[in-house]
Amino acid sequence: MAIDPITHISFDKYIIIQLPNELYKIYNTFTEVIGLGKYGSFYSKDIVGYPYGTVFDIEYEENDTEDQNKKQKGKKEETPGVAIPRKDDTAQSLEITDDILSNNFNSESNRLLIDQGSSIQKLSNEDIELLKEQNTRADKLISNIISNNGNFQLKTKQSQQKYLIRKFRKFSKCFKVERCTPQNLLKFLMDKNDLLRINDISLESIALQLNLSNIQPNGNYLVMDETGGFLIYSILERMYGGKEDDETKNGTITIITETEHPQLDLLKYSNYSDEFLKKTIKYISVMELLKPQNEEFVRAEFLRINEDLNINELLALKERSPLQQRKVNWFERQMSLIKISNTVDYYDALVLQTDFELKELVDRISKYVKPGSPIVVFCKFREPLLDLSNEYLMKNLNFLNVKILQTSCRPYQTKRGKIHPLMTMKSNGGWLLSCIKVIYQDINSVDKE
Amino acid sequence: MAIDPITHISFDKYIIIQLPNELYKIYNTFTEVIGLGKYGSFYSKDIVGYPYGTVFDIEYEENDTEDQNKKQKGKKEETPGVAIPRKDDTAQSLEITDDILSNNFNSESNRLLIDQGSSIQKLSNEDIELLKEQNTRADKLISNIISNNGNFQLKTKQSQQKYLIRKFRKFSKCFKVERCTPQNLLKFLMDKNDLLRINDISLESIALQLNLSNIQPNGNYLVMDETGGFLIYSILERMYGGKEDDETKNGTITIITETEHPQLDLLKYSNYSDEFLKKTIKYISVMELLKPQNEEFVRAEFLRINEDLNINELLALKERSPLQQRKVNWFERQMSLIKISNTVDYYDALVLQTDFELKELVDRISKYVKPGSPIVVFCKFREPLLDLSNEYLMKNLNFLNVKILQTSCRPYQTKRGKIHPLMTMKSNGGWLLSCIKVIYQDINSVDKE
Amino acid sequence: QGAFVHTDYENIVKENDLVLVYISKTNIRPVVLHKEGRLNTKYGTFLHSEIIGKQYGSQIGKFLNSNQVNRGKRHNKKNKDEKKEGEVGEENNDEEDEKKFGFIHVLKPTPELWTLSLPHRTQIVYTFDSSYITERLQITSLSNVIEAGTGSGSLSHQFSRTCGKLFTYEFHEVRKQQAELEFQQHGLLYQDYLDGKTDDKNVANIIINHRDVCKDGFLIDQVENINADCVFLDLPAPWEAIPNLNDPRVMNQNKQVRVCCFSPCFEQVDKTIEALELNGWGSIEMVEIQGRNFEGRKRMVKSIDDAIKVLCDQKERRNLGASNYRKYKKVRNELQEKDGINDDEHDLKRLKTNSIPADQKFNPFGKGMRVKEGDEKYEWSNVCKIESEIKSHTSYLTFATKIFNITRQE
Amino acid sequence: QGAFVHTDYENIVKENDLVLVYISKTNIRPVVLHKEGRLNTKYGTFLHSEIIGKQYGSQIGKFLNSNQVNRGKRHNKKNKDEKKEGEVGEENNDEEDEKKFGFIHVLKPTPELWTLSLPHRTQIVYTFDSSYITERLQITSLSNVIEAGTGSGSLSHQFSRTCGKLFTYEFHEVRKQQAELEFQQHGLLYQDYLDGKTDDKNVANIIINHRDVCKDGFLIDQVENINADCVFLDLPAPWEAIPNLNDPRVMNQNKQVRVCCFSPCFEQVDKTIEALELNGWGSIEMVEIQGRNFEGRKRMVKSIDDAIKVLCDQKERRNLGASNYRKYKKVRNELQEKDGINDDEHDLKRLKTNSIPADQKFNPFGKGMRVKEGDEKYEWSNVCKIESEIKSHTSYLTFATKIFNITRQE
Repeated sequence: MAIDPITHISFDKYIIIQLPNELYKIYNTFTEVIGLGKYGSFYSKDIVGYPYGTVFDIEYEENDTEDQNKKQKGKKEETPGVAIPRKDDTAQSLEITDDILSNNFNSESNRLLIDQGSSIQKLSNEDIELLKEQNTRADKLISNIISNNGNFQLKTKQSQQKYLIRKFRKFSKCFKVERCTPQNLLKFLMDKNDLLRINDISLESIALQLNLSNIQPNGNYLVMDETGGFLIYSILERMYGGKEDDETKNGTITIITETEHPQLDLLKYSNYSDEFLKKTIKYISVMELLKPQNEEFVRAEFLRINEDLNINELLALKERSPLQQRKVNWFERQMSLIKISNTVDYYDALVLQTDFELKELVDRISKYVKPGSPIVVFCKFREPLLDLSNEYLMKNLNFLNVKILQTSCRPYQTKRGKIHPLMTMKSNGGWLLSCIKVIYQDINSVDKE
Repeated sequence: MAIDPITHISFDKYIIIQLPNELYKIYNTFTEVIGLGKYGSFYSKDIVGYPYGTVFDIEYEENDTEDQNKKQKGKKEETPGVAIPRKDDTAQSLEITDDILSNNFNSESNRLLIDQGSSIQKLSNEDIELLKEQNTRADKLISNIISNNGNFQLKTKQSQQKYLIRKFRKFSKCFKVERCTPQNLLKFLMDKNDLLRINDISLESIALQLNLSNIQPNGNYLVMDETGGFLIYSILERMYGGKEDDETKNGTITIITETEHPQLDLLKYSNYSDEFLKKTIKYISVMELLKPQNEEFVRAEFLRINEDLNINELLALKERSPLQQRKVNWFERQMSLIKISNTVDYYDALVLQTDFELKELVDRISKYVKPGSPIVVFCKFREPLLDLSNEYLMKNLNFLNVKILQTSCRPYQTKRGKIHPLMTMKSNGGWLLSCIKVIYQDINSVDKE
Repeated sequence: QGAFVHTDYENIVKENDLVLVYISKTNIRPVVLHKEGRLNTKYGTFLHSEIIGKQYGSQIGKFLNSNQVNRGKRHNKKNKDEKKEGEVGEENNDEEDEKKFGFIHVLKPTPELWTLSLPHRTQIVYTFDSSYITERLQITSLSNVIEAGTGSGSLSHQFSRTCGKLFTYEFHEVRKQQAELEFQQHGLLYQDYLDGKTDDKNVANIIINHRDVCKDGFLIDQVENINADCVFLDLPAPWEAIPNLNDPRVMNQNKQVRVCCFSPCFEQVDKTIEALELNGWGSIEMVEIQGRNFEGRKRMVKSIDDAIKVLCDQKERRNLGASNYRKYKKVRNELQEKDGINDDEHDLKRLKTNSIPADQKFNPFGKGMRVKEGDEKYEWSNVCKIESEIKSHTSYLTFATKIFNITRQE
Repeated sequence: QGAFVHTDYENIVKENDLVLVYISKTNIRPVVLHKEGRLNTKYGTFLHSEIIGKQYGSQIGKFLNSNQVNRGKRHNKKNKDEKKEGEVGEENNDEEDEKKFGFIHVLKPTPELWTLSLPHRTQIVYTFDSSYITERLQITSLSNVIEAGTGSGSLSHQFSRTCGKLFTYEFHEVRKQQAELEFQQHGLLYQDYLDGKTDDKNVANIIINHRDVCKDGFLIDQVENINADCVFLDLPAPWEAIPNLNDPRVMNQNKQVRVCCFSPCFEQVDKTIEALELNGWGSIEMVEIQGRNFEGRKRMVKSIDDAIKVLCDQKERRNLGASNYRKYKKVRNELQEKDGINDDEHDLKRLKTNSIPADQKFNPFGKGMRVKEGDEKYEWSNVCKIESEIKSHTSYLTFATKIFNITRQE
């Protein structure tokens, strides 16, 4: 059975690893050894072939005394452990389970609790490190921590659990491998405190933008993306789901860029091949779109730059030198840009994430949208959308059903017996405006009955 | 034991009655007979003396056959029933309780339910009316409805309950009497769909405005109230709690009005005496405050209107005729208005609910606020507050700690076993801006060290 | 029958197309177009033939006679939210003679517009929730999705657009038939692909079954192995259905699969979590989605100086009034000595009211007048208004993942 | 010791007053002023004597030496939110020689500001919740309020301001002592009124007890009958305390009384409702309060035409570059023939980069530069920014009412 790179960990792919502290980090299986810092290290090849979502424990060979010595010299990172998949656990959960905790609990009031700090813990950090190296699984580790903490029974159930979870995160050596989907990428950026990079957009806002934009495998979408490729990746995922070779699906994305070269760093994590991206995604700068050249001008420029070349002759050639091919490519790209800039009423949706002044922008580019199709704008703030709505869209008969929307996901601490919404949340996830481009009928063209 | 009008139903007061359909309505115990429409009618005197919060059942004398006859002629409103307090029920709940429902429930799936509409109910509406007149308490009534509805056992538990609650609301004859507090008044306005009258303000927003304004029994507050007196009443309630004669409390409220005569209709429901209100509340129009006259001008105007009168002589008189007194009153009011318009740095808070342009307004009236004291502005919309913040307060060194706040209460359906947030809510309750007035120190007056 | 999901280049409305006629924000109507068809709206009757041949997105307008306008106006009073749409020239309402222009728009159906057009048959999963569910379950064009129950079919449309195959189950037979008919009309039934009635299996991908999945599980006759990646359970007791997912012919066995349970009550969530844990699901997380709709509005800018002017004006008029009154008396006396009072009645009345006529008063905020939002005679600022009735709760969403059987691929 | 709550006409800061020193939005510090006292802030050291005698609300500023400014600047980088406050002349930061102006404000304590000044000792009930609780329990200056537990005392301050008497209970002895000391310093202890130390019983109205109300109930030595109207329970297990309210000496017996239980977890709410029902409470309703803080900010207005101009500009420069390159080569050759290269290096470099220097580029959005929000060289629009960390949940609030004993007054 070959490895399905969409569902299973494969070679040479970006992957996301969830650590015991619940943080998401990005790695690449191209790396021979993946180092997780204090959580250990392991060989990439050990995890390849297992389904995404698998949890692995890192174990060190018991007889590896050399490793012990190295550790004491502070060089333990050099010898990776063995990543063992948890094959029998369908839940594949990194969280600490109630089974481990329940034996050690009592619910006495915390009235008598006087926090004596860490002095009360009989097991020293060095002891714990030792236990760790001696191939102790996390649950055993925790039992040890509990029975060696003299103060543990005095804590309330809640502080016991908090304490255990803290210790667990500090000492356990396991990790979960997730596919680098847009959803997991977002978690990664959130954990990195890097949401500014994607304009503070939340999963629920991008989800709503995708639905309102009516994304389908065969649609053609006009997009501005100031999220470094995150929006594009999210659209691609809905359309193709990671599969590049399904001939029944042939939608495209046309990206309007602010700069000459598109800035879509995050797209690399999508694991799509360059070939596929080249086929599916077209780039055009605001200048090329809105101040287009015409064919004569391009031909003239071609002549000016390559004084002695005739483009028609070049095009007619059956075989071209690399230099000739580059020149043909340049010409053909200019031609395709001109074509795009002339394609009115074409796109199935206009999907915008941009910090440009919106009235002006929508006024200039909405002509490319097919009548009856949606225009969906994301903005971190509400005010620019209100301005777009009141000062442009609602004054213009070419737009229908103008709505400003906000969606917000409220996650819960989902532990039975202590369920409540998370106490704090970051960012507000932004705002959306949606409307439909329509065709205005001149009132004078209508017969009076 | 005399009746305490703050805690107990008394004569000649506005009261709020909660009906079985959970709607709040305002009545006055001055009325001899209070008619609740289809829910019956009763004598005011029957409920006077009982604590606010008491639930009463309306019962008709069993031998009142004359009443039966009248009813059949459609005149039943003319003979009030007897309002009997539920003395043994500390919960005083109008809701239908689980005891009543539980006997009649089964949780079979609703797979087989085909709604045959009202035809399936064997007990006709007329039968139910009859049962009602025959002094049947609500719970008995419901048992009857259940056993006579052939389809009832086929419904799911949820639809059974919905059905019962609907029927209960329609046929039971009980009511709860609440004090006309600002909180209950708000419920009344909400039920009346009249929130526009109080600028859509929610209980949580007014609560926050009162706290941020630091309302205390001895404070003096400058207020603009576009909620028809609701804001004033809410402030008064915090300060005095309905008690007029506590000499240790002597705070005042000064109201700036848009019109010549203040529009504070809702204040009448507060049940405060006119005397108390006159003592505690001062009115001044925007013109009188911001385009004040001086004393000479008032004297001149007095002379112009009353050509032959000397105000000093009038004031010196020990006894005055009613006409003379009116003229003196006019003069004294003008003097007091001048005094108010000159009282800078005086008020303990500026509490605003107004739809005037805020930058201009705050610029003109913030001088009256004591330095270090709060300014708290409510607005139905966020944008005017943002404008006030960015275009005035933050550009001005006389204001500190400018914040825009939103608070929103999310009520739950609080029935054990089926707890969830209410499915729909009305209005958004508005926005607040708070800041502190401070004294700006001229940078040039500070010694350079 | 027109395909529900279409992205073809041609954008022309054809006979037998299913279109959505947009009458107002709260009135969107699905219509299948026939040559002889007629569509009655509050803006008058439109012939289907007026719509066929137009581009999608077209406005189709007509002049109404006053009678129709009146109906429209009455309707407008009830539904203030709609007043800006569908009728131009409202400011001329008082001149009954002139013909008014009313219009509709013809739109391509999308799952989201379709959801808005539905009469609230059963509890509908709205776009705020459904978009999040789609994203969170990571549904892509490769996913096989299980949905129970079908309900109004609103969510099925959204899933169908995005996913590979959709297996949807409804235990209420009438509702199942209704949904099946709709799917068929919309070109979404997989059976039609099998029968060769349509050739796009990306679009025709719904398999619907009449089934109580709690009792009878998910296996169906049509396929041997459902091989589902994602499960959405909108059932009163999802915990009764969860164990039925363990049949190895239901879920894809060797990959991470996802479930979402949709329950309004808290206690249902608690039982669901219990069942998920018992059945070996992990990464259990419950969330709520809170969606809000806003619209741009105008708010009058009222200057405090204008309010002061109004009061000064009133005061002046009152002062004027006293002297005017004497003048009035004098005039009256003179007139009574003559015969012809009528001619001067207007002047008299004016004096009698002690004030200048209302239309000459300084009235900067249009008090006592009907002022249209945005009227150019006044100053306005932009505000964002939340919908008047907020959907504050739909349901709790409980998500979980599972890998049934971990084996290594090589 | 200054009274915490004061509305006297005089507004002057006196020695021994407790004041709140406002340093920034997130740094508000309570200080009792002494003649010899010093207050160290990031803006330098302020002498208490500089504050005493000023009006409340005064800004107290001083010029800092560069060393202090540097400290201030370093601090600012960490806390971007604070950058606008406490320091004027930020744009001159680069000129280290000039003295900078730093300032603080001296404020009267209010319960709300006090809450903001607290280090997060235990879970604090914040103003969004506390204001609603006060309103919903209908607390007025006539109400006797029970609070358990006292916790940080933040809510006690708010209750004390509004209510008649406040009975507050704390089972953790150290916390109780801490709170008691604070109440005393703030002039809020009822005992001080009894002892004649203060004469305003509207202000000095708190009775605090060290007590586990779940085990030992609410009765206290100081009064025979608490006669409470309102109860607020912020306890891990409120259901254990609710039965103790039934002692007839605790609650006012012949009027409607109200309770509010404050619990973070859902399951606690469920048990609380059960206990309330069992103990005869009615009108039970659970709610959540969701409060949000926003601040006004500026967002750069970026015109699409400017972006097009930037690209045109780049293209031109590239075209120019090609010819420039030839010029550059020529100049270089000429220079290499001479000795003195250094003098012209600048020119050379300029040619080498094939572009005009960065400061001469068309750069309408300040790309690559540090642009201060609101910089007048750019165009800005107003936006409302939510706080970066939202308190999405504090606790569930469960309210109920009860009338213990209905008798008729005449």
